[in-house]
Amino acid sequence: MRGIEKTFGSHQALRGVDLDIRPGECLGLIGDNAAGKSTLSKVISGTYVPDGGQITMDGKPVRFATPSAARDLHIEMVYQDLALCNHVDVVGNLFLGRELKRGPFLDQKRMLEEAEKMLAALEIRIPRLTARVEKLSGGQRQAIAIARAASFNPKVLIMDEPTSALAVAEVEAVLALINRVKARGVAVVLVTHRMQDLFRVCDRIAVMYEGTKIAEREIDKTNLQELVDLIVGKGGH
Amino acid sequence: MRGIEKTFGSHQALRGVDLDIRPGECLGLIGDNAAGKSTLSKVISGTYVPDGGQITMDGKPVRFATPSAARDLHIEMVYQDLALCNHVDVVGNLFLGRELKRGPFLDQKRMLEEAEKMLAALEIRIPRLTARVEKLSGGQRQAIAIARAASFNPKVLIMDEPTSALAVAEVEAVLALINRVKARGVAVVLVTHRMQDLFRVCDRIAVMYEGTKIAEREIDKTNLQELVDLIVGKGGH
Amino acid sequence: QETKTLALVQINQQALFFNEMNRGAQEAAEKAGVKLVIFNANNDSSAQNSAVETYIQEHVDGIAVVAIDVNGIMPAVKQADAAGIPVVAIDAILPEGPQKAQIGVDNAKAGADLAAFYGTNQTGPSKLGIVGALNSYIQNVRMDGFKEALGADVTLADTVDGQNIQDVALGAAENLITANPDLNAIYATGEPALMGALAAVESQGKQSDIALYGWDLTAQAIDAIDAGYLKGVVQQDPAAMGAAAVEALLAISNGQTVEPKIAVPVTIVTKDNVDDFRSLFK
Amino acid sequence: MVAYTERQAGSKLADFIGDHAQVLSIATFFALCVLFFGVLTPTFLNMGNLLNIVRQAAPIMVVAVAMTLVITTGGIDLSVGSMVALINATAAVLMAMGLPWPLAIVLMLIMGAVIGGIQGWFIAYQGIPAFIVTLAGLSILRGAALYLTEGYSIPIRDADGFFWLGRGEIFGLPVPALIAILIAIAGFVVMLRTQYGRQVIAVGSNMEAARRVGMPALKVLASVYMVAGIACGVAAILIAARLGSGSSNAAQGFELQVIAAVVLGGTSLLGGKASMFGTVLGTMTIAVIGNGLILLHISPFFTQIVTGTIILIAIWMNTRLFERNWRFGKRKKA
Amino acid sequence: MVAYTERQAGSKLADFIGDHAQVLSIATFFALCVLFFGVLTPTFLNMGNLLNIVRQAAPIMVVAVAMTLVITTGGIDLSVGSMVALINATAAVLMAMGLPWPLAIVLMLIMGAVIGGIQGWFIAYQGIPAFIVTLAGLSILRGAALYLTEGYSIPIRDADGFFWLGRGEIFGLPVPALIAILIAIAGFVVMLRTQYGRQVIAVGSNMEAARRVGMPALKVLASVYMVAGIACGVAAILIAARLGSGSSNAAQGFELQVIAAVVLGGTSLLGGKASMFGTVLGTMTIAVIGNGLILLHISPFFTQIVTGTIILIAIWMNTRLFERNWRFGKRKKA
Ligand SMILES: Nc1ncnc2c1ncn2[C@@H]1O[C@H](COP(=O)(O)OP(=O)(O)OP(=O)(O)O)[C@@H](O)[C@H]1O
Ligand SMILES: Nc1ncnc2c1ncn2[C@@H]1O[C@H](COP(=O)(O)OP(=O)(O)OP(=O)(O)O)[C@@H](O)[C@H]1O
Ligand SMILES: [Mg+2]
Ligand SMILES: [Mg+2]
Repeated sequence: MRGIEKTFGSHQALRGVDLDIRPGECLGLIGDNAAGKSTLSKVISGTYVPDGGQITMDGKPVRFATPSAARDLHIEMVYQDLALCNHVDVVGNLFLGRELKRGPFLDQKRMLEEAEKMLAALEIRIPRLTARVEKLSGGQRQAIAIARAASFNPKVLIMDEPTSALAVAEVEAVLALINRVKARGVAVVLVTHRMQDLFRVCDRIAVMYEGTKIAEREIDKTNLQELVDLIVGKGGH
Repeated sequence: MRGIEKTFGSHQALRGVDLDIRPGECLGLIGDNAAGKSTLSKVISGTYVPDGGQITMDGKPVRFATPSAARDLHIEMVYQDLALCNHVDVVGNLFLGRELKRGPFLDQKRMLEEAEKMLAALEIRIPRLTARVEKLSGGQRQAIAIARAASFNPKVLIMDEPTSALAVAEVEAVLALINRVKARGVAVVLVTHRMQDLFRVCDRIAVMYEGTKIAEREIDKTNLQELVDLIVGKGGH
Repeated sequence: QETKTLALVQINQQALFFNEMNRGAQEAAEKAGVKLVIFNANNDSSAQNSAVETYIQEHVDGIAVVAIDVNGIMPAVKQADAAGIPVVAIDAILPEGPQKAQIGVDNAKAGADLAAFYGTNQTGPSKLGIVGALNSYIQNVRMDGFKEALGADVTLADTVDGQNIQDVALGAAENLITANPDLNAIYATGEPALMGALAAVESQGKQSDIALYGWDLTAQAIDAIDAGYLKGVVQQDPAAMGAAAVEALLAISNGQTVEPKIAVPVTIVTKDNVDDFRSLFK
Repeated sequence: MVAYTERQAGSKLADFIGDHAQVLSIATFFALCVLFFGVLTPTFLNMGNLLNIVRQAAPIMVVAVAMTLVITTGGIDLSVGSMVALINATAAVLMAMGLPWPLAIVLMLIMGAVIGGIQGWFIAYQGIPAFIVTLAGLSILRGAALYLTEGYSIPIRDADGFFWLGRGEIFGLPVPALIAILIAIAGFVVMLRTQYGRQVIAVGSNMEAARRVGMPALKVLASVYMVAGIACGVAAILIAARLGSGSSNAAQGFELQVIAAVVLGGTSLLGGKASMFGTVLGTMTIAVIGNGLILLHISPFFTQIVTGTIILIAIWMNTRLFERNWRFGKRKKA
Repeated sequence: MVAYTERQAGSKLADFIGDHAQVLSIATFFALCVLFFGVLTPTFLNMGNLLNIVRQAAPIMVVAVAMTLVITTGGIDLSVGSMVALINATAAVLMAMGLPWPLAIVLMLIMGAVIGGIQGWFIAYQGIPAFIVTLAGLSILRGAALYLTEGYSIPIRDADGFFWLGRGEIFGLPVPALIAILIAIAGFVVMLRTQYGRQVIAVGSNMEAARRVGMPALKVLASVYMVAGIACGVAAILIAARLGSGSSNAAQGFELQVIAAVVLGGTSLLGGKASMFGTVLGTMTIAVIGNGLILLHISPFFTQIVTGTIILIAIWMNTRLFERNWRFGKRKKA
């Protein structure tokens, strides 16, 4: 990705960002609040169309006009606001947009079975899979969003603060999941404010500041203090 | 608080919880996802009316039928879903429910000045205080919710995962804020999944599990590992 | 000299009656070489006043109104008169005022006439149902005029409200028929009501049991007269009303005087004279 | 210390009732209405009268089924009455000009689809609120119908097959009722068992989420108005066949009846929550009330008042039952 | 390495235009309409005609101002037309029975407040959707008016002070227009400068948040319908005074005109976003179109079609301009 720009009204959310994402590698994306992390990840997943810049994939320039175009290229994303349908049940949300069908009808039995497997991998307890999502707690909802993105063999998996509402054990499960998919050759982008998580799963870290990328570090050539300094603007040596 | 119960439909969210909150002390409330932490804090702040149990304050039994009754007793809360009005500007949200007035009209100039002071204390950067809240990033929104609850001399301050979307520096500011208000004699309840924060500000920790409180610890008599074990259900010696 | 402009303020255009009136007025205006503008109020009474006020600003040479609210239109009529613009009323009878002429049918009397015809036609005691349009002043007058002139051997079963909408009238008439299995006559106070009543009698297969009476011919009504179960229809001549209004306004604006009451006769169309009207609905 | 215990699973029955509170509520209300009128008027439960009711309800039911989809997306279609009038009038004009009736039927359906599609395009692709687009439609389409017929009610003659659709019977059941029932069943299946139904719910629940998971959200949004247009075509056929004429005066206030039926059935105007079965019950309730009041010989001046009040009571019941969470006697608030 | 730079602050002008896009859009459209009719018909810009327009627009404006509050809470009031008719008819009946007109006026206002209050109670405290409550109100109130007058129109006589309210002038300005302007200004101040206005916006934006910060959310929600009721009382006075009669047929289709005016002005049907000034412009636009089309001698068959189309175009302009984010030539999509 080269020179990505995005402006909302009078506000320049992204001011030319370059970013490389490599298969089998986890890229940590960090930065202060309102630095533009979410906006950048939404550009990658096709939710926003950038005002300027170019995205290249496997050497070919691509343009995502819609998220479904990105999904067709196996780019999956966990949104910060989760993007769940409150009125649809847990199973329905997991399969949202790629319902299993038998003939013209939905195959609800198979979806239920698969859903149980998907959630088991994340060690999340949800008593009734046919309950509507609106009734679940914040952490449960987040787990569903993660399960949805991770379960369909993504090539690129973008997670925007996936662990913010999760309890300790679930966070462990998510980190394990990231390491697992990485081993399968998936490129992971992890947006997070939890520094300690970065060192457990990431290989490279990009730091954003006010709509620009100001630094990129290999994980073994940096440390917590340096990253914190970079975020708040004391870096830039 | 004694024997608090709350049931949603067929689901027992709280199954009899006892909790003591003391002035000048920070109580950490932790637990697995869906353990009932948010529900419990909403009961304290008057948002939910409990099905059973009793709340006593300064020796007198109290009943909050509405959040405004609780607010009159100086109980303030930062909600997990923030409870901001998207269409109202930053200043308006900070003063929501207790607008400053000059005669019959709103005193917008004074509110703007005060708002700047309130936000400065949290070290959050918001370019335009008259912008609508819907245009801000997740972290900025969370900071506004915190500023709102903390700025009106609460006696009890309940914070439901206040730091989940904040960047490192802002988290520090919030922790500092908690220590500051504690010193003023405010009782703080902090719901969080970030264990390391607990040890920096809390005096006591209550652990919830599936709608009950299963343990309570003084901070200096416990350690991270014990808490994690308690949360996932391996405690209960 | 400029060509004169006349204005016609109409109630709505959903009934043939009003459209025929418009056509008659239009033709008369063309013949006289004047311009006619028509306003359709869509059943909104204050829109009629607004239209009259607007025409006053335009200094038209005469205004004809078919009032929705006969009292409510009077301020506008007075205003027009004060501005020196003659006003004539068509169909709906205005209260005492400065309007120059009242053109049209005496709905109460025509209702009574139809009731008299009903009396001669309906031998023996009869049970009557009415399909009305309670939101229409004129149709309420027709209903009351008819009811008052009914003979003593007529029992009034029910009145239902067709709201001046065909399909509503159809449902209401069907329910009227099922509610009163021994019903043997229906009176419909306007075109939508009659259309609904006709379809209801057919759908219930009651052609041989129920005699229909009503207002305003349509093609279906003629078919039903031929089939025999529609006994009598009051047919007004709305085109003549429109033409009479235009002629009266022109006469007044040329300084002549006109009769304060210009009656346009009605005919009760029955099996015997229906052939005269067939050509209207080809 | 304290033993770890899991929460008990809630009662299945309570969950079921909680999930279906709205349908149960309107079903109860419907049953009460039938009982009430059945006891008070001897004619009400006559076979003939009952068939009348279903025949009268058919056009509303057909459009209400489609309207359920529209409202589930969080939209509304105020133009259905005008659309029925215009399609109805056009068909009568064309048939009067000699178009054979089967062709006319096809044309009516296409016309509905096109008009609905245009409205849907404005709503989905131009982002104009549905309320406004269809409010403009209400005015434009009725105006077009007026223009077309010039107020004449145009007779449809010599089309027995066509009339059969509105007046005929199969095994003693009125044809329009059969058509309406088939469409209601189709609506039920589509809503609950197909991907399209799922998409409609998702769009109504969270449009942005639907878009993000790659659903053709805008297309789905536009399509429901097209479906509503086709349903209006069917309703126009039924009404024209029953009245034997086409008129710009047809189906006035139809939209409000249809919307009332859908909401009575428990579909939420905020979108995301649909109940096809509730819609059917809602339609029948309105039809039964209209019929029953006439059978009770209520003064016609009262009918509007009574109808409005009854609907309000039904919804009130609906809302209260739903809110109560069905806790079997236990009160919600301490 | 990379130097740290802050984002530039956005242009103040762009922000201003972005925040007020809707009002600017309807203002432009209004100006275009005035220009168009002014050029095409000589009478349009006559002082007399212009005063006519404001007089005619007065009842709509009064209710539209109140409706802006209602719609800002995310609700809607479909019953305003029927309410005006009922209040109007009741007043005429009472005055015909000898009630002096000042007392009648007080009574009309109280009646509006009571009816609106009852509807508000159902909506706020019983949680029934506003659409449904006021739809039932539409039917019940119109029915009551019909029952009261039995379909006849009732003249108001010998009440010159009363008529003055509808027809009089002060310094050459029509009294109803003055009343409407005063109410619009009051609405503007209340909405933007008082705590009540802030509460209305908060309730519309996030009801639950408003409740949590201790606002009397339900009371506020109920109150807007009461305000709408009072506004209907004022509108009924203006209409009765202008027509000199009370009739159950008054104000047919009034609700749709009022809602169209409010939405045209940029108030969002989803709630939370209000524009009082836009409402005034929206009302005037609708009034100007109605007047202009008469002056243009458009065939009456076309007026409905044309009016609907114009409104659709205005809203379309409104939506598109708003969406564009006013970026001065720079295109949004790459
Ligand atoms: N839809 C939008 N309209 C207008 N401004 C927006 C929009 N989305 C984001 N912004 C602005 O863009 C900037 C970057 O926002 P973004 O959500 O990308 O931040 P972030 O880095 O994800 O922050 P956080 O850590 O708080 O989630 C913010 O200043 C925000 O106000
Ligand atoms: N309004 C509601 N209706 C029905 N069930 C609810 C409602 N609110 C919460 N619950 C249920 O109550 C349980 C406790 O939820 P709560 O939000 O208190 O959990 P939590 O401890 O805050 O979890 P998290 O850490 O994920 O925020 C969950 O199982 C949830 O499904
Ligand atoms: Mg973010
Ligand atoms: Mg929680």
